[in-house]
Amino acid sequence: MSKQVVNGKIIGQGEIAPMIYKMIIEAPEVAENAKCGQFVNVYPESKSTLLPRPISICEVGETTITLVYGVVGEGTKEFSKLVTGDTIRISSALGNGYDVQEALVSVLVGGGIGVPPLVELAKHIPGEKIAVLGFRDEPFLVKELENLGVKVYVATDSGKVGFKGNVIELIKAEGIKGDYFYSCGPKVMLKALAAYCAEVDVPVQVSLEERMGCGYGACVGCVCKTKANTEKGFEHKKVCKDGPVFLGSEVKWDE
Amino acid sequence: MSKQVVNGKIIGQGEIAPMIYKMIIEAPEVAENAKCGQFVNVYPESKSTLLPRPISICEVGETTITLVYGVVGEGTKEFSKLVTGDTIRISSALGNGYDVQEALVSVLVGGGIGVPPLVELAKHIPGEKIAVLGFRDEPFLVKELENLGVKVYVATDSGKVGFKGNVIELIKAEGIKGDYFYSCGPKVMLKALAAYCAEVDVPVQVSLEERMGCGYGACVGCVCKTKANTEKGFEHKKVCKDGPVFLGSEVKWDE
Amino acid sequence: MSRLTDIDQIAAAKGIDLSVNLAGITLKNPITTASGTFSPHESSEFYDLSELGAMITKGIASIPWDGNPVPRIAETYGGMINAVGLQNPGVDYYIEHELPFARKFDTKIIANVAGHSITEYCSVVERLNETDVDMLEVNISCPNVKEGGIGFGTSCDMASKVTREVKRLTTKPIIIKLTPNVTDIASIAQSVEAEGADAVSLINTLLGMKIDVHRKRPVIANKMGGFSGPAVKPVAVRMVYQVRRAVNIPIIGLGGIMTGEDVVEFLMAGADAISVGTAAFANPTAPVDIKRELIDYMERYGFKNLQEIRDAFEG
Amino acid sequence: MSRLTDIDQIAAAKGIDLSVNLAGITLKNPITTASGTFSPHESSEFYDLSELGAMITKGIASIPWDGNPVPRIAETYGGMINAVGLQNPGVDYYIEHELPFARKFDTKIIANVAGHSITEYCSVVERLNETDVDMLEVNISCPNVKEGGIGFGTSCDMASKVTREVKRLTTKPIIIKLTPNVTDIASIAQSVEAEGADAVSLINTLLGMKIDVHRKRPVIANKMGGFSGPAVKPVAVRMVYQVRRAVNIPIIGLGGIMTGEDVVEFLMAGADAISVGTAAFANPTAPVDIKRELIDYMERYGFKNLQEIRDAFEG
Ligand SMILES: Cc1cc2nc3c(=O)[nH]c(=O)nc-3n(C[C@H](O)[C@H](O)[C@H](O)COP(=O)(O)OP(=O)(O)OC[C@H]3O[C@@H](n4cnc5c(N)ncnc54)[C@H](O)[C@@H]3O)c2cc1C
Ligand SMILES: Cc1cc2nc3c(=O)[nH]c(=O)nc-3n(C[C@H](O)[C@H](O)[C@H](O)COP(=O)(O)OP(=O)(O)OC[C@H]3O[C@@H](n4cnc5c(N)ncnc54)[C@H](O)[C@@H]3O)c2cc1C
Ligand SMILES: Cc1cc2nc3c(=O)[nH]c(=O)nc-3n(C[C@H](O)[C@H](O)[C@H](O)COP(=O)(O)O)c2cc1C
Ligand SMILES: Cc1cc2nc3c(=O)[nH]c(=O)nc-3n(C[C@H](O)[C@H](O)[C@H](O)COP(=O)(O)O)c2cc1C
Ligand code: FES
Ligand code: FES
Repeated sequence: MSKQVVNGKIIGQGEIAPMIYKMIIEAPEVAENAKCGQFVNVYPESKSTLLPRPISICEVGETTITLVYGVVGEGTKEFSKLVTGDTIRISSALGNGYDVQEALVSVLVGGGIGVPPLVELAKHIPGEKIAVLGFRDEPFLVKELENLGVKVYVATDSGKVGFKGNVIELIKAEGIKGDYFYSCGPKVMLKALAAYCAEVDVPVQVSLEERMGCGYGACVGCVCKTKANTEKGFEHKKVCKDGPVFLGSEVKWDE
Repeated sequence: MSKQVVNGKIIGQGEIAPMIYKMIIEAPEVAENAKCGQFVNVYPESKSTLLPRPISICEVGETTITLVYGVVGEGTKEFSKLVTGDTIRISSALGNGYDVQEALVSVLVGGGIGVPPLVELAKHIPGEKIAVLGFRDEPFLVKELENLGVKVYVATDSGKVGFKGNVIELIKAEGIKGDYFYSCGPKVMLKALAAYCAEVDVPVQVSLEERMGCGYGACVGCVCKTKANTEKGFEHKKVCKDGPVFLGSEVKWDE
Repeated sequence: MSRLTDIDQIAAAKGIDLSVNLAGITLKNPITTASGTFSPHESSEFYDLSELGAMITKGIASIPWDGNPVPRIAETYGGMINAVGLQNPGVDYYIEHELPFARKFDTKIIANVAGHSITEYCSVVERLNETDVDMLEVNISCPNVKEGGIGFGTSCDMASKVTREVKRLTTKPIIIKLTPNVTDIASIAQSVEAEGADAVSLINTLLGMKIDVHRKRPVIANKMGGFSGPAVKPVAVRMVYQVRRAVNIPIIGLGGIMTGEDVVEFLMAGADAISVGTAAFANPTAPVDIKRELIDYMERYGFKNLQEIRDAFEG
Repeated sequence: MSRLTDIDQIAAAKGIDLSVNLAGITLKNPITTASGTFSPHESSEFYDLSELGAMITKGIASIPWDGNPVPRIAETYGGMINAVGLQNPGVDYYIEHELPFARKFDTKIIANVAGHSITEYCSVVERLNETDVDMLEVNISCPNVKEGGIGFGTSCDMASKVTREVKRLTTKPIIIKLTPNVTDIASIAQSVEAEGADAVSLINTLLGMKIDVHRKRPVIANKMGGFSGPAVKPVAVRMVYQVRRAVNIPIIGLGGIMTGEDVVEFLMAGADAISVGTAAFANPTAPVDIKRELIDYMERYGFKNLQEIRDAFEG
């Protein structure tokens, strides 16, 4: 019984950008075993929203974890209403996180609510670190990354802040280079990045999202296709258990 | 559009006996038209509890109504957690209340969570007033009735307070007499009281309970049988709309 | 009598047309009231019935029915069970005492027909044919009364037969209301279409049961009852989708509609109009609130009429 | 291997016997895991699998199945829809890699059998017959894969046929898992009983659909999927009640069980044992929490064994 669901205690919550919340949860049992790139299942109290909400771990403290999430539906709306002192049901850290590599220059590419896991990741990466972050309108977690010595480039769809365009365009425009890439964000972005990295022949680890049932590997609801020596040339891997981080080169993107 | 559902504002709530709560709600539109013996539908916020909870009006103020309710399930549990300043969805006052009669001595018989409507009723009754109240263990609303000049007799099942036994036994034991009876409480009590009143030939108005769908007369879910000149000797009347108060003599109790 | 209601004015101001043609009858909007969950007098105390596309009445039988013993109602997780047993005062009473009141409002009237036998269905249809109700909805599905239709709605043969017989007796459009408690709803829909049904409505209630583990008996006196409310919506949407692909006649979709977006879900699945049922218990003004939300949705996505919503669906 | 688990000790201390005899196999308690919602390795990370009466495996086919494209999961009001499509690594992989791990726990193993055809069902049963799994549950009902059984579970003839064929091939008790998407579940249950089924389990998922009104397409790639969770419980309880009155073989009841009191509801309706499915997504330790709640209930009402619960039911 290495895993559990605990009642974490909220020790801080605030809106860090429009509809983006940062929540700090006291949960020693979770913090103890949490690694960058892993996620926790957050369980809504409401009985009409049955399924857990997977949220990446943004930062790990001694006895705390920090989550940063966008309010997009019923579940995240419920979470956003909680205040300091309330409890929240969360699981142990789940999935395989990023596999941190030695590199001279590492590039962290994040899109929107895919940015959060890059913060904890940045703490563990050796060498020079560059982050390229894309947002619709309003950036967040930029300061947190800069404080960790990361050089941050920002792109927004609207051009409101930073470069107007997407992260791939920004990477090309700025001629950003690195010998290892890590990423998290929307699938279209990850796919384009994986193609770009293949082109420039640099490895990339991508953190995928998929709709989940159980969130811990029991239901086979959350699969992605990875290349394999099977008849059809792929196999289904569980995002929650075998991922969420995969090598860009092992994912079959065409689906 | 004489009726509506409003967001009442809770201006006070407290536990007045174990698991029995009194809630005072600021809702001028409701208070304005509320009569003794009517009830309001209280709508839980939780989406898993769809149906309204009918609760009798215990007291009517200028712009407020007071409800007294027992915590028995999901809905009433939710209500009990609300605090001053919260809003609560309630309907206009519904149903036909007590039809107050001239009498020298009126007897108000209440059982458990059937006691609350008797408080507002007592305010409108002329002449001498006696209340006979039955509880499992712990009486409530006794002071409120006494303050209205009502002579109160209490019975408890456990004998913890007052007479040990039920209200009918207490009425007989104390030789309580009156020329008009009003009652609210569990069906077994009402049935026994109606039989007793028939025996001593005194009229009684009883407030019935039944499981409701809509609570406003649309679904025909909440019927009771009343005597009628039909083939089978009864007709179904809606407790929420035609009641909840009926004459003891018109109800077909054998069901 | 014809005037713009409050919400119709909002729609008009936004250039949104909510109207729908249902078997030759034009409804001002797709919102109707599910049979048995609406009562003109009582509901009109909460909102202006002229806001409705149509009102669908409680089940009407040839003679008064007593209905079932109480308790008739149970609450379940996101839903409810009812076993009212089609209590109703009979068609003569309806025509004399209820129809005149309903006619005061600027909306269509769809009379829901109940029966224990084909003869009973027929006699109600004959009586209503003489009135000015706009359409008839024949309930071949209520699971509450053993003889109350369950046999008709669960076999293609019996469903065809009822349709055939009632069609003979009236020139008013006939809607057949289907039960979801079947293996293959599409083929039942095809059977009634083949016999000339002008529309179908679905779903009626699922057959459900709840046991009170403290009192150690079924919550409902009748043991089983009709299960409705938001809990059943996924079944209803699926069935509307299946039936849309099986027949060409219009569909009135219902089952668990609580919001304007739920209406959109049914329209995309293939419904022409919808009914609001159990939602009106959780919120007496649900039909008008839902209508307003539907307009909000259409404004947000720039839809000018209902057909645009249906056309936008990919699936 | 046989030892008292934490909760078994609690039951023993209270003099409560949770055991149940299921077609000759004794389960320590009535709590099993619904097929497809449980995985021995992953679930054992959250609780001691020896607490279970039995574990029921994911559907096992004769060869590996890829399952459906994603998204496979949608959430609904108090429920969910899945279209996993019976992804599984095949019976050989199961026997070699998964069964040995499962055997480490002190509980029975019920293997759930999937197939596109009678031949496929038979070949899985033949292979599993050679192993030490305790019982076989044949899923004739999964609605996700067109050829994956829907035809078998919805007709008495086909259900009989599958039962007859698999019964020939094994001495292990056969449980037939029934689909709720039928007009008359009692007659399907009678058909499989007549062919020698040792038990039935019900319900599998209802066929459901959800449409994303913002993306304007079905939420699930496969469009429709299996609808489960607390929302469906009233249908499940009703069907268990109906089947209990139609057959004499044991019933495993499931569909929306979230609490110990839900278990009691199924026992009173007529189930011999139960399975916990979707609840394990909302709470990974649901099976053990539910077991504890069942004991609490029994203590509160003075029940010493499960039969007393069933006997207390009036209805
Ligand atoms: C491994 C992983 C890590 C994630 N990390 C973060 C994070 O750090 N910050 C953040 O803001 N979001 C993150 N997400 C997305 C987040 O899980 C969804 O935004 C959230 O579940 C939406 O829940 P809701 O109730 O507000 O929305 P609803 O739309 O009401 O949710 C309904 C259902 O859909 C599921 N769902 C909805 N959107 C998504 C999605 N994009 N991916 C997977 N399931 C979804 C929900 O879990 C739920 O079952 C992550 C997703 C995954 C898979
Ligand atoms: C006209 C009328 C007046 C009432 N006045 C009061 C009052 O003043 N104070 C008070 O404490 N209680 C009163 N009750 C009873 C009260 O409505 C129920 O106790 C309450 O609805 C229970 O809700 P729950 O969610 O806590 O319980 P649950 O058991 O979870 O409720 C489940 C469902 O059963 C219904 N229900 C449960 N118990 C009853 C009941 N006894 N009568 C009718 N429906 C029920 C609920 O409305 C709901 O639909 C009254 C009932 C009626 C019909
Ligand atoms: C209390 C109640 C009574 C009903 N009575 C009828 C009826 O008389 N005739 C009928 O065709 N359907 C009847 N129904 C079924 C509804 O019209 C509707 O088909 C069903 O409730 C599903 O819709 P909903 O989930 O929106 O309620 C009744 C439903 C309820 C809840
Ligand atoms: C994700 C998922 C996968 C399932 N896979 C199977 C399966 O492989 N075989 C099977 O017989 N039933 C399968 N089922 C059905 C469940 O075993 C169960 O019958 C159904 O979910 C109802 O129970 P519940 O409401 O408690 O979940 C699956 C259900 C879910 C939710
Ligand atoms: S969500 Fe269940 S296996 Fe990933
Ligand atoms: S509760 Fe609907 S008519 Fe009384």
